[in-house]
Amino acid sequence: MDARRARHRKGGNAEVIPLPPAAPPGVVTADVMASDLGCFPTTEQYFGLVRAFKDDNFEMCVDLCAVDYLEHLDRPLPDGVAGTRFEIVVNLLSLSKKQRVRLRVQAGNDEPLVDSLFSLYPGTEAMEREAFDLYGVLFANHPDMTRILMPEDWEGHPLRKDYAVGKVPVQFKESPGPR
Amino acid sequence: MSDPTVRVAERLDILSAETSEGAQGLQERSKTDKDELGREVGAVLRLSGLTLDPNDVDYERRDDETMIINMGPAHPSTHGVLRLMLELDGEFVLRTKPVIGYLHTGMEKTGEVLTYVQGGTNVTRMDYLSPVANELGYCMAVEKLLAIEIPERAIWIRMLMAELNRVASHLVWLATNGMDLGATSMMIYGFRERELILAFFEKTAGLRLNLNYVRPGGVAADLPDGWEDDVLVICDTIEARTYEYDELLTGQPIFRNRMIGVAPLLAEEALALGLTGPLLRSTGVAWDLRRTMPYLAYDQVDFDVIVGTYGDNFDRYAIRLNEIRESVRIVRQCLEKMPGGDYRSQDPKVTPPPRARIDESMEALIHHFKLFTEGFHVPVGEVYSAIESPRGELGCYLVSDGGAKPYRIHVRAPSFVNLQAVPLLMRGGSVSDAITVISTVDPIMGEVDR
Amino acid sequence: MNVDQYLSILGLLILGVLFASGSFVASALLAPHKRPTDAKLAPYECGIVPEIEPPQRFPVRFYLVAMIFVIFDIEVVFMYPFAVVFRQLGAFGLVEVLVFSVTVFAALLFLVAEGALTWGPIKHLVPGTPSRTSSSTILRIGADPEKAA
Amino acid sequence: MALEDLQHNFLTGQVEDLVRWARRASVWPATFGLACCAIEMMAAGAADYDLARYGMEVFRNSPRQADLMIVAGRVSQKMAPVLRQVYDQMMEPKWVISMGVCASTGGLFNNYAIVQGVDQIVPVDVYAPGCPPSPETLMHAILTLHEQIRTGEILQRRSEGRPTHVEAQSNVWTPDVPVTVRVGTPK
Repeated sequence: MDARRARHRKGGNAEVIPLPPAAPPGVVTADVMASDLGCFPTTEQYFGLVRAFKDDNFEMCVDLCAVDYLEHLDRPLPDGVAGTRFEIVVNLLSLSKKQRVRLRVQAGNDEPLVDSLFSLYPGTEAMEREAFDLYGVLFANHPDMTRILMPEDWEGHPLRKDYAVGKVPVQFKESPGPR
Repeated sequence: MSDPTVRVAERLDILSAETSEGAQGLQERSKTDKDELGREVGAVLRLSGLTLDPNDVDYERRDDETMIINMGPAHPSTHGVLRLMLELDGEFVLRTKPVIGYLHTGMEKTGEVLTYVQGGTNVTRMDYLSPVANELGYCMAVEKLLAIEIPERAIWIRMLMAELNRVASHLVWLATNGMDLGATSMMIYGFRERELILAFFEKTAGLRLNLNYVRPGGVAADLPDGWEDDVLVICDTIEARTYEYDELLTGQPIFRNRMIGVAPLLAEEALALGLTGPLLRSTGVAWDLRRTMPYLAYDQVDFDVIVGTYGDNFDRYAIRLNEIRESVRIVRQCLEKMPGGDYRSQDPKVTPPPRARIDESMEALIHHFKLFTEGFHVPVGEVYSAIESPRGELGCYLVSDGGAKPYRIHVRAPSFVNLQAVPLLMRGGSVSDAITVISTVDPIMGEVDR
Repeated sequence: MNVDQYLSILGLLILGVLFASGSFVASALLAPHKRPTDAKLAPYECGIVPEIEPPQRFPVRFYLVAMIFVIFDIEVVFMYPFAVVFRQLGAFGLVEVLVFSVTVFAALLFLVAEGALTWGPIKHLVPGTPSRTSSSTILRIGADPEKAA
Repeated sequence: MALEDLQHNFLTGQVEDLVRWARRASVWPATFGLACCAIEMMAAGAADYDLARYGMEVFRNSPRQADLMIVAGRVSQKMAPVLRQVYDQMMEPKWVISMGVCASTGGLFNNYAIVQGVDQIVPVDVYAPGCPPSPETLMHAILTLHEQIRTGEILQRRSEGRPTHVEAQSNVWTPDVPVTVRVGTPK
């Protein structure tokens, strides 16, 4: 099965689409699964690249989520990209060209800071608040950087890998207490 | 000794401290900065920049003229535990801020603890009105990572169940929307039709809700024999009943006054906010993943994408009503074109062997044991697969580190993003319009809070 | 001055007093002795314990609606004595009361003209065409590709 | 002489039965639909499985007019104080049905976000198993509640002897119910 046929079966278009002309220089791209283009911008190139995509009529930012690679700092990444613990994954969609692009930004190890996409796509406001709430990733000039899902006085960010699942031991055998 | 079950506090503010969410809630105007105030008022970025037309956002309004009130978690018409903090000027809504998280179940954390085989049960409880859509999004992501082919019959069974689930979800929407507007008889009709579909689900998958029927590699069980006439009965009854609902609701003056022209939405605003599904299609943008990025076998099935013009509540109602008819049309075509063959991929690494063979062959026993204790291993990689759920684009972003458990599972919930249109749609309308806005945006809190 | 004319009013008065005091006595007797807790005294705000005291100032629209009620209330009060003797007054009484109610109605017309009852939402609504049905404003885009884009 | 000071003797025997029978036949539930169980509760309230036959045809939305709280769905940490507040604002006598395994024991989600069992927050009368319990199971739970009401005490609903919440186990974080409802954050 030639690569083009394999790529198509993974849901993307036949070939990998090129970067938009206005993209900042030096953005590393790779053939990422099930999307037409995978980019690995650094935190500096991040905002410029997303604006370039927006001008290249990628009308909608579909999804933004954080991933915590605590145990896999040495995961397979295209050369020239240093894998850090936190990673922000942004999914852009162009309705007119029917293409999807996925950006993976390395957001740093203990104090992840990325600038917010609110001024480009207002729809990302809640997603960024969720990424902050569950992972502790800070977003520069975000209008309302507060928790969204957890109660206000909750300490810690639950979805981090070093946060316990919080399982309560379940008594199956003859349980001493009433329950 | 005070009665242990009665919660007394010397001062009321101790009690109120427990339920107040501080910074997440709506603050007085003096305490909120311009950007957040613009967001709460519902100003949305247009291509020409953040349009905060000055007369629309009145900063100098003093706090004692308006009243901040909770349309809180335990409210009959917020469709679940959504808490809306509204700033009211008499009857009219000036600012809204949805406070969510009251149904946060930590499903993405539990998803990382369960194996791929068990993941379906966790994901299916997210959008509890269309469980098949959740499982389908999750299983397609896993299959893309595994790069396995699923048999033809499984594809068509999945399409049949997904469309029946879309009809059931839209029927519940019609029911609760009718009840929100006072047409309580619509509630009874909606749930009566839905029982037909749930009976069929119970017959095929064994459960009415949260089916866990779509599994990585195909479908849990084959369709029960005699399913053709069940589905035929469902299609005919529901098709006929949609014209009854049309008659019941569309001509009704109260329904028309509360739905026509209320909460209009522009295509530009919808795209900027990332809305998908009936909300986006009501503004005239013809974007339906089943048509534009076909998955399963939607390209071999003939159906129409329903698109609105004004983007107001009435359009969203008309879209959902006609989508029921389209889905029934798809179900009829699935009925005719349902291929034979096995319903689950025969790859022993993914599908457990049939029960009978376990006693005969040792190898089948090993496969069975390994699959159900440790689960199958998925190669390293990450994938994002999206399907069209009744509420919009439901995406599943899966990162696997080669183990039997997903390293990271993130579900892009359409309701979570569509909920951001609520401040924009409610701005300036009365509280009764606010009720219809929540109903037509149709957020499902299980999916919003995950 | 024959008393029996006022006997019925006296009876009504006594009944009123009995009913009012009766309910107090019954509740004192039958109600549970527990003092209502703080939570029960707090207003119900969908499960949230209210922290911000609602402002005392209400928008002026509600005051105007109260004014309309007062107009009709006064009108009815003056109708009572008329109703008692309207048979003796004959046609003259009827004309008199009609004139009176027309003048009171003028006050209502003025208030409605001033827009006391038109509370239309701030945001103007899209003027929908009246004949909209559930399939008139929607577009069906079939499978043919050029229309779907 | 209030209802609770009734001496259980021959004279007042019939009055108690009458009061209990009346209460049993017209228990109005407060809509406390949280998650998937709420959809099954609505399906139970709709035409096919009609709850109106038990005198529960109308789901009261404000706790002031409700006798029974059906906790239908998983209770998250953020929802716990709200649930407790609505429970406190319900009128006496009140009952609680914990519908579904998520409400009864935290069910499938044994993690930081879900209160493992709603009886850590409010005293529960009947637990309905199932995920989600089908409308028949909910009706079975309602009938057992009716039995409890018919044979139970008129007002002393919570006798001191019956523990209503989990005793403090040393090694496990336990919510100190019932005054501060916010359960601790596990590490």
